[in-house]
Amino acid sequence: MSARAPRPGGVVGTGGDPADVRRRIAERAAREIVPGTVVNLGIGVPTLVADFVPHDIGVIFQAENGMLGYGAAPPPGHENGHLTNAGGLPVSETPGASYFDSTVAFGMIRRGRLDMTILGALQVSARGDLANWLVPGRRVPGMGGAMELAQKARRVVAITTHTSKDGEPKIVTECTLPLTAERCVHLIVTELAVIEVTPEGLVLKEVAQGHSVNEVAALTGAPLLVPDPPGVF
Amino acid sequence: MSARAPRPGGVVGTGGDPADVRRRIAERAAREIVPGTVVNLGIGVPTLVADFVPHDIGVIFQAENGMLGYGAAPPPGHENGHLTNAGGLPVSETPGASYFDSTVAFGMIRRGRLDMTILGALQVSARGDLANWLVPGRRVPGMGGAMELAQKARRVVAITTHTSKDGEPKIVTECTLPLTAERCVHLIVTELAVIEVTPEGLVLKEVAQGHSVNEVAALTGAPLLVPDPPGVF
Amino acid sequence: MNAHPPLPPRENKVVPLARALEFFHDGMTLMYGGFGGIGTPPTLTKGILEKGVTNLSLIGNDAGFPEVGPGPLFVNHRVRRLLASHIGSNPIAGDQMSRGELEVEFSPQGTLAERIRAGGVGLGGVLVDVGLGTVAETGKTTLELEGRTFLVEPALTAEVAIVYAAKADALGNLVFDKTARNFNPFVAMAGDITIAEADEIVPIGALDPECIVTPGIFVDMVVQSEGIHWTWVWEQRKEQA
Amino acid sequence: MNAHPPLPPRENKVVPLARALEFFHDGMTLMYGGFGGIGTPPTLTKGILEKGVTNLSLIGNDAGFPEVGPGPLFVNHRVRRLLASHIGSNPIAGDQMSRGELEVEFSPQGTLAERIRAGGVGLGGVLVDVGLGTVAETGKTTLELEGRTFLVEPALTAEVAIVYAAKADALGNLVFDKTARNFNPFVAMAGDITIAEADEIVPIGALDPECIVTPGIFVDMVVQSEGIHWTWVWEQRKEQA
Repeated sequence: MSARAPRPGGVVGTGGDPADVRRRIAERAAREIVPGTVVNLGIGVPTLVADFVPHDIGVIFQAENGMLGYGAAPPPGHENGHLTNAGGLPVSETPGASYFDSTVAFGMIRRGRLDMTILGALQVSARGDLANWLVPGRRVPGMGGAMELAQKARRVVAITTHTSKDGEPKIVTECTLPLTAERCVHLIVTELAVIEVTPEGLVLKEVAQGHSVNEVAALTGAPLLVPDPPGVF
Repeated sequence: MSARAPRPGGVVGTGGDPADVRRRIAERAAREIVPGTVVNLGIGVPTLVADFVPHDIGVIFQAENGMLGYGAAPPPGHENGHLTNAGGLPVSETPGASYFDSTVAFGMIRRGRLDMTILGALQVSARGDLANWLVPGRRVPGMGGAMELAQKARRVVAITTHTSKDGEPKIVTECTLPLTAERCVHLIVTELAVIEVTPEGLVLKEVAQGHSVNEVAALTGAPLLVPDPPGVF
Repeated sequence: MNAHPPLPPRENKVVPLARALEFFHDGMTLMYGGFGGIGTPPTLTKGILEKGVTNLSLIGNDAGFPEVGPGPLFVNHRVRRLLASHIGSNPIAGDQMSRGELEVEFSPQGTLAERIRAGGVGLGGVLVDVGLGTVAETGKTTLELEGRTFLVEPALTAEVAIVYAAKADALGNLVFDKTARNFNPFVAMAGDITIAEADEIVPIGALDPECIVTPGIFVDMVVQSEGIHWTWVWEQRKEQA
Repeated sequence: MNAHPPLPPRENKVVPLARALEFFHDGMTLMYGGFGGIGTPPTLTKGILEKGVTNLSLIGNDAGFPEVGPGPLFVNHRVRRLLASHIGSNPIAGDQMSRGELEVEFSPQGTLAERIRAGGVGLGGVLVDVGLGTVAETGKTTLELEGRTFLVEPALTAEVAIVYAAKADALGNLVFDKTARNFNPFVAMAGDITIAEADEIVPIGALDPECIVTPGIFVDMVVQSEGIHWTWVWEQRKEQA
């Protein structure tokens, strides 16, 4: 491996339709899900991940509004206003599902019974700090359940576009936005790269097809350790 | 009213078969139960109180092992080992009953949703302190749920024989046994008397038929305020 | 607890909406069940709005959507203060907050849930390590216990709590519907007075005692729901599409 | 968490008793559901006894009766330490305590329940005002919060927790039977490893999702119960009469 210094600025965007970028990120993140595990998908793009997980591998989806074992969105016209994920989108019930209140839902999370969460990110730092809930002066939605998920799930996958709309790196040496949780992210998945957070620093595990290590490094705001050669996805 | 000084020692016992004494206490205590209220009966003699409460006055019995709305003991041979009160004695289910875990049972109690509890006593002090769980060096059963019930029920009725087997007063100026809760008892019912705990002190509300005010005062280890005349039960 | 109108007898807690609305007044502390508007009692919320109650201090998971759940209380400027985990789905509440018209305190969702439950079961508070090293620490007391650091999170109660049940009986026993359960069971415990709105009021004994989620002892009044009067967000999106 | 034998896969947690017994060892911390023996898993308790596990540190509501619930573990001198709310129904445990053979810590019942639940839901502890002014204060940290005094009651967990369910499915979802529920639902959350014994193991999907009390995520193994092998105390009294 060799360390590459971050290059400030970087090329804007990575091309491609935003919906396509989201789809590519969700598809790659879905491959992180281990059969037979319990997973919570954050609100927003992480919700799309469910579409790429095979139905027959025994993954149990948990929602912090109080459900274990939700399934795919029902066909149009069959939605139930009282059967949704934490993002308020209609879901269905799978065999073995259960309903409970939100103290129990977060009890599972804080107790460490959740194998994985996939969360959206505004920034991820080189040591795995996550910022995903607040842009001071611009966007103050509140943290919702993100702090519990980020701090307590056994494995945290942060997904994000590699840079902001303005081309600013979202993977940075130090987060400048208020944190969701410290040292919590294990893996970062973007449309360009899969990056692992290790005690030694960020390791570039995979680069998206059609993109180069140099391109990824240029768009990353923190040093990257690069195996020779990294994988391709 | 006139205050009567306690007389140390006092006459031993009050005569009568112990089972009959218990029955008399339970019968009088039952009359304290207000129709349409939620009541928890402590373990031991308080359990007998239920036998004297009419079934049609809408009283709901709560048990800290996790039941609201239990009813009378089933006929012999119809007991269910998984349907008991907190003392482990078989009970039955009334319409509208519910089962829950003990955190919810004590949630009801601590939140002040219990209208009344009837508890056995080892000692009650002039200001309503209750000792009912520990005799150092002799009997160390543990407090069970008594501290929550004594401290948090809206009304606490302490029932006890007026004196110990050795003739020692159980109603005293200061408890010498470890407390269950401070200033918690509202009313004391014994086989001899009904005594109210007031900010001014203990008030002798009623004397048992066939017994005198002087007799009660002699067996009581704290000053009694006596209305002229007290009631009879 | 403040003085309030008389409560119905414990053996029949079913009251008309108008009677329940007597318990709402300007400046009160009000707690509500629901998560993104799902599980927030629609008829009680509409009644509070129509009665003109204002200057409310609210505690709930979120501010709903502008037309969904508690949302209209914000849109119609009835809220002075909110304690919630997020308001992202109600941009009007966000605007009011930015303009200083609405005072908002954020709490991590699971911490908020436990604080409400703690109030509901008569605890003083809970010790939580979620949010250490973040702004969630701000203004909080910390405590060292067995070598670890925790935030002291005080219990929450409210003058009145409102919840939305699928079924209720006259004793106040409640069951909920699927993920509309969410915050409702512990909010039901945390009201000094708790009012449940139910889609269906069933005879005493009709609910399975093993499946009752909220025992009636926590509930002071039950009103018949008139059902959801808003369009769910995913239906709105479909209409727009 | 200590090293332990491998757990069964999440999609089928049903194991033979012998496999579950691999998780019990001398000197371990063990938590059990039940209240006066009612709701304490009989087959697992018997298995622990027969395996010869000793020097146990137990957490539970009480010590059962000598022949009922956890009682035989005391009678057979397998317990070194107990945290409970009372032991009045097991005089043999009381004698062992008096002789200094058994270390006992008492906690008010509701406080004990909340401490176990706090461990089960990943809190650090709870603030309680029950027991202020009594010996329950002894050795406890107090904390002033919003003008009131509370005891700081630390959360409790255990290496293994055992519970007794009426029905279980292979995912570990549980329902309980009447007042045998008592301590079981929160004990089920507080084990680093939780083993449920069930009277009936039903197919996945057979339990009503609205009525499941313990979601399977908290349960690591399920064993088939062989049923109650003791005589209930009220039956003993009848036999003696």
